[in-house]
Amino acid sequence: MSHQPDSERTALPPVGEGPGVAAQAVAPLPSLAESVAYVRELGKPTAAEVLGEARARGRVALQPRCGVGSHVQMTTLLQDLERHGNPDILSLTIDSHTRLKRFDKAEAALRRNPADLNGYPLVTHGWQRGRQLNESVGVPLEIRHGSPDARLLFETAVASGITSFEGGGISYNLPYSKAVPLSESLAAWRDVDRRCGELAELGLVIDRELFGTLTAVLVPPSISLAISVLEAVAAAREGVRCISVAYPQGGHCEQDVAALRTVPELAARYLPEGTEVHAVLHEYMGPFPKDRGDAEDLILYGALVARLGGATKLITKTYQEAYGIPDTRANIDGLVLAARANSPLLSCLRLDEDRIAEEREWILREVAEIVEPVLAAPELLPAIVESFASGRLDIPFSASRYALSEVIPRRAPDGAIRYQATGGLPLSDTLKRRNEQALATGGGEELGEMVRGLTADINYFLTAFDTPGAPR
Amino acid sequence: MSHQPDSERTALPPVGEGPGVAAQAVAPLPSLAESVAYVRELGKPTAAEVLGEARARGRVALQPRCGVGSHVQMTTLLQDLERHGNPDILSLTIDSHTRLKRFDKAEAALRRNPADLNGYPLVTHGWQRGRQLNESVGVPLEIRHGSPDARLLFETAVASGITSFEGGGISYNLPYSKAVPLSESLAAWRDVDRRCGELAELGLVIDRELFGTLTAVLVPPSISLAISVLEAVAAAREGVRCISVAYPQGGHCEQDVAALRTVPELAARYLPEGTEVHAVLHEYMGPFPKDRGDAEDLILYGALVARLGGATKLITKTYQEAYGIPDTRANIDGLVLAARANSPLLSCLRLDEDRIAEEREWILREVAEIVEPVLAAPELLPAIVESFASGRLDIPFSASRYALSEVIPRRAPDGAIRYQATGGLPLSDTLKRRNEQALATGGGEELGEMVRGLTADINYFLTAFDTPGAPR
Amino acid sequence: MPYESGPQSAGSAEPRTRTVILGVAASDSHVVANHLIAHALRAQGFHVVNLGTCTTVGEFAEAHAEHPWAEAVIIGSLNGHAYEDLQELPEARRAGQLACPVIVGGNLSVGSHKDSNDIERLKGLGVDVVLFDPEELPATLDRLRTPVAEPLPVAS
Amino acid sequence: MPYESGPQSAGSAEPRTRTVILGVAASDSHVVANHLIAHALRAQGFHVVNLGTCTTVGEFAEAHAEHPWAEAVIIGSLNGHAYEDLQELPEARRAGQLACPVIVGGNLSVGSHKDSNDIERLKGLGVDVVLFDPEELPATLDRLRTPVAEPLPVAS
Ligand code: B12
Ligand code: B12
Repeated sequence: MSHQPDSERTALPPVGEGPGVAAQAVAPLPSLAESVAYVRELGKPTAAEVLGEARARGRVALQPRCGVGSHVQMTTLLQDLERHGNPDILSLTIDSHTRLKRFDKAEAALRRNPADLNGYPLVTHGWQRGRQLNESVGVPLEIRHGSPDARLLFETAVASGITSFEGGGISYNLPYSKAVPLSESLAAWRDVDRRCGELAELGLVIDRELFGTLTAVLVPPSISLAISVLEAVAAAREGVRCISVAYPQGGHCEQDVAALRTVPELAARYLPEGTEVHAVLHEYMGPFPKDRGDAEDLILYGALVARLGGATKLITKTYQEAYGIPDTRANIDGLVLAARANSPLLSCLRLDEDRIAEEREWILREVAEIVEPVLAAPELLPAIVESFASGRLDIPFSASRYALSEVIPRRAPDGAIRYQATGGLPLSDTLKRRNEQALATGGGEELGEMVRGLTADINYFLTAFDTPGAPR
Repeated sequence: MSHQPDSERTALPPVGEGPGVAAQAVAPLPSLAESVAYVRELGKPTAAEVLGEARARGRVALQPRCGVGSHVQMTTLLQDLERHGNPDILSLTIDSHTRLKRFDKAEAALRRNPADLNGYPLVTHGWQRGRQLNESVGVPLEIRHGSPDARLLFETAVASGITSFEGGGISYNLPYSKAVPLSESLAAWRDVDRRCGELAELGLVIDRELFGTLTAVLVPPSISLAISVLEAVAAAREGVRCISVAYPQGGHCEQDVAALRTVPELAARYLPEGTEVHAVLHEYMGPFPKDRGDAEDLILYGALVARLGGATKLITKTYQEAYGIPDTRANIDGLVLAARANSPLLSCLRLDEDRIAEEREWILREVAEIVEPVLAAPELLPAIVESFASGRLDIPFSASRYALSEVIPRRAPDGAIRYQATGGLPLSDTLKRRNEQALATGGGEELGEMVRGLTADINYFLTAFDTPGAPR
Repeated sequence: MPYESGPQSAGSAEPRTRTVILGVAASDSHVVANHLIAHALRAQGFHVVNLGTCTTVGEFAEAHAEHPWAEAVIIGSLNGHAYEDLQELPEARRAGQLACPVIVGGNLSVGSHKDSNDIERLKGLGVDVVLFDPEELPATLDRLRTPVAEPLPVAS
Repeated sequence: MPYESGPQSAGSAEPRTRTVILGVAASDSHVVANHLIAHALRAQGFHVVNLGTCTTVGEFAEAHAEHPWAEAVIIGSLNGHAYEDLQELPEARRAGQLACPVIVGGNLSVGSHKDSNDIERLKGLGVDVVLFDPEELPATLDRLRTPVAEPLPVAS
């Protein structure tokens, strides 16, 4: 086991306003090689190994979101979740100050009242505490955050021996910040991906989950998947070997299953051979019902969609989702309920396969029409930046100025998410017509009318329980 | 509202060794008319109304088993289950002394330690306490027991304003007692059914659930259904208007769904028009897995089978089933988990309908071949008695001497329950061959070998979780 | 007819075959384990006098009077009423009946949270051995065979 | 382009149109409610200066300096950091900035178990009105219109 210093470490561009941590707590980062050796000694599988094993056994790996400000409470939280919820992977969800590199704010909140933080400020606590967390549980950890520039966080995570890291230059920018240019976030994430490549060469495969969930609300499947394809291609080019493509449950059973099932096909089409690619379902990411029973129906439904869609991993929600960050009990209950969907007893369940096949073809065509012009450009990252500037790439409800958000999604009468407006997306007339036909919303063009309709579509699962039978 | 005395009351034959209750507690039974008036005033729907409503709304009504010795604790139990478990109907499960009319034993246990009783001794507590229980919750109650002669219990139930009563002259004899002749139990239950007819004429429809579950372990669907058909025909002839046909989940998805779906067809074939008939699923009634997660998988699976089989009602189990009578929390959790299967979000789930149709035909033919000779006899009840004596009617694992138990059920490689030996059942060669072919067990005829195989089949769900994918 | 197991078939057993008396407690109708245990012991060469479900202490005593060479009385109880159903055991023992080891097994109290008191109070009634796994029966019977001069002492 | 809502479009508003300044708190990127509220207020005839997500107190103050006739500053916060993100509010107010009612709404603290302290401590920072349902915004704005001579008193 070598602890030799790693000269490349200084090659990383300086990051943001610096850690701003209590200086006595945080030691300088160890070398990459030391971190790789540390992971080997940890005696637990990496996230990539857990995912590979889950896929081989044909079950969906389960992972909750979880993050609190205090280090002691974070330790307890992880241990309680592991003991009672039996997850396959655990999260460190990072607070939103750290995400935006407002490290001073994170530190101030940590001093004043750690409970005011909506996640664990890993950079502020430092990598040694990261290792303590890692050692406190038997399953691997993933960092979940939302940082347009995650370089310091990534270095801290690797130093902590954490083997899975969420995000991407598009998906962790547009939904999460207002004024960070895409060129900056793409460059920062290229650095992260390159580091993953270096680590892979040192023998440590980091699972890189792409946040196809985006702004989570009414995301058309082809937009989610198209952006994941672009991020995946970029990541693979930097040497990333294990990619998790996260897809947000939209709420329409066959559409969601079809979307998940496109992932292997998309990987085969667009990624170099030998890249391990997993489909990950994020349980419904829009507004959750408040009633506990309704929320649990939605949780179980999501878990079944993951299984039937062949997802390798499921990120779970809780019945407290509509209220706020869940308490430990609710988080455990969410895991335990989702685990039911893995039951060997449910192998008799079938779906409408014709409907799914049709939907799958449709999604694949939409994705192809969106990504192929970008992939054809001589340089990928600048092509992405330009495409967003012109609207040829776009997402609905962007939090950022750097996407036009001219795309308007709506729900069709059957609940499926379709394009009402495709903005500047280079979709063919055939596909545009299919979307129009599916929607056939009629309804006024008037603003108030449109907002009411959109609000109803967004709040789909707040009313889906009022009538028995199908949601609509 | 009339409180006139009911002269017919004295016409009921004297029952067993008498109530043996603390004399000061139990007043003489009120008249039928007074009880009917009481039910009207109670301000809650009858069980039959709840079932009708559930069917109309296309959802499965949920009901837990529950019964403890102490009156105070029984009240709390019912209220806790109602408040937190949201059942549609609640049970009074009766202790097994009362079932066997060992009222003195029930009273002694009640005095010594009510917690030693495995159910609520309603006769001993008396109908006034029965009314107190009834008034303590908003949903209707059902008496669940296992009494070959339930006449006094039934009178007490009616006086308590309880609108659903389980049992039958075959199904509450053979699994529950050793030496009560079938002619006696059939006669006792004819009296109960006749009373239901009288009550129906007074305007109160009692839901009569037939215990098709029988000895619960490896019950071939056609035996369960055949015996329910015979009991249903007998009940309808006495004036019973609402019949619930209980079927025990056997564990094979398509077979169970098919069995449930035969119920309307069997009703149409064999029962007078205007008889309301509901299919009821009893969640798996054989040995339950001990691991909580496995038990919960089985609970959810059962609830989904109920939904997909079109059952009107589901009797739930708990994750403590393998250990003993569940505590309140576990009972609530069982209800809450089963309720997920009613979710409107799961309307996309399908099954292998071809497989189910095939299985359904097969079951209908077996039932026809078993019941039609008995129904063709000039007098039904004596024909039933004779048929059991000769083995033309039979059940596996009889607790009673009055069934031959020459029938041997086994599981086929796919988990379905088939006849290894049909004993004296009048099944045609075609059907016998189909069973043989399905089983194709091979295996030695040697006793030890046979017992091992049978034990494995019985303990199916103790090992079904060891391998991912299908149970076998 | 593999499930036939009535007491009728018992009277003729010759002392040379090892004999046991089997049954389920008085208020209890759970019969499946009883069937399987009877089969298993027969497969091992025992003569099993199976009284089946719902068997009172009195019926066990009668059967033992008919088969005084029986090595043990084996009582199953699943419904939680073991203690209830064996209330008459001390009196029967005092009256000199059932002068052989009494083995009880199954699910021995009401409720899902068991403790050792379940066993102790059964022993207090005069139960000699409490078992849970039927596979231990043959070895237990072998062990109990070591001749005992007089009825086993009855606690309490 | 129905979702365009940058501050660029704000400068030219004439005092005649009722104007509000809208945005999401500094560490918060939840934008959907923000979009819908902007649309809804516009549909009611308001001129909405929408600063979007991740807006610091300083940015709100600047926007107010540009639109001194704005009736209110409306701040959404969903991620639980409302109190965190408004730490600079008292100082801004003391400096004479944001001399109009400040309305805050959304999900105002971390965790699933809320209490009234969430509201009190925001009022302590100088928030004038705390709302949860966006539908109450128009009526609230009407009510607040009753002219106030000087900046609303700031508690604590
Ligand atoms: C979609 C969503 C996201 C998307 C947001 C995409 C985007 N850019 O908009 C993504 C996935 C990116 C996301 C990220 C995060 N989220 Co989020 N998210 C949600 C979710 C599921 C729905 C929010 C939504 O869009 N609702 C639809 C809109 C129309 O309604 P609304 O936002 O709920 O607002 C209603 C009211 O609050 C009110 N309202 C809103 N604003 C205002 C303003 C005024 C003035 C008024 C009067 C009323 C008002 O009106 C709306 C209609 O009733 C909610 C949970 C839920 N509600 O089910 C969590 C939730 C809001 N998120 C939460 C958190 C914590 C985060 C993260 C910090 C991640 C983390 N640590 O777990 C990051 C935030 C990053 C950051 N920098 O802020 C928490 C907040 C926790 C808390 N308060 O305790 C929630 C409640 C989830 C949870 N239970 O943990 N999230
Ligand atoms: C099938 C079943 C029934 C069937 C029985 C059909 C029949 N006639 O046999 C029916 C539906 C009729 C039934 C009725 C009732 N049952 Co029941 N039943 C079961 C169930 C689901 C399986 C039992 C079974 O057959 N197992 C298969 C056999 C092979 O195994 P076993 O019986 O569990 O026995 C094992 C061990 O205990 C041991 N063993 C058994 N006997 C003996 C004897 C000796 C000497 C030894 C050494 C070992 C031994 O070996 C076996 C293999 O490991 C169990 C729960 C479970 N286990 O999942 C409940 C269960 C036994 N029943 C129970 C109860 C309470 C009842 C009722 C009283 C109803 C009520 N109040 O809820 C009535 C009883 C009526 C009466 N008079 O006794 C309870 C007992 C509760 C307790 N102890 O706290 C259980 C545990 C269910 C529960 N969780 O509430 N039941």
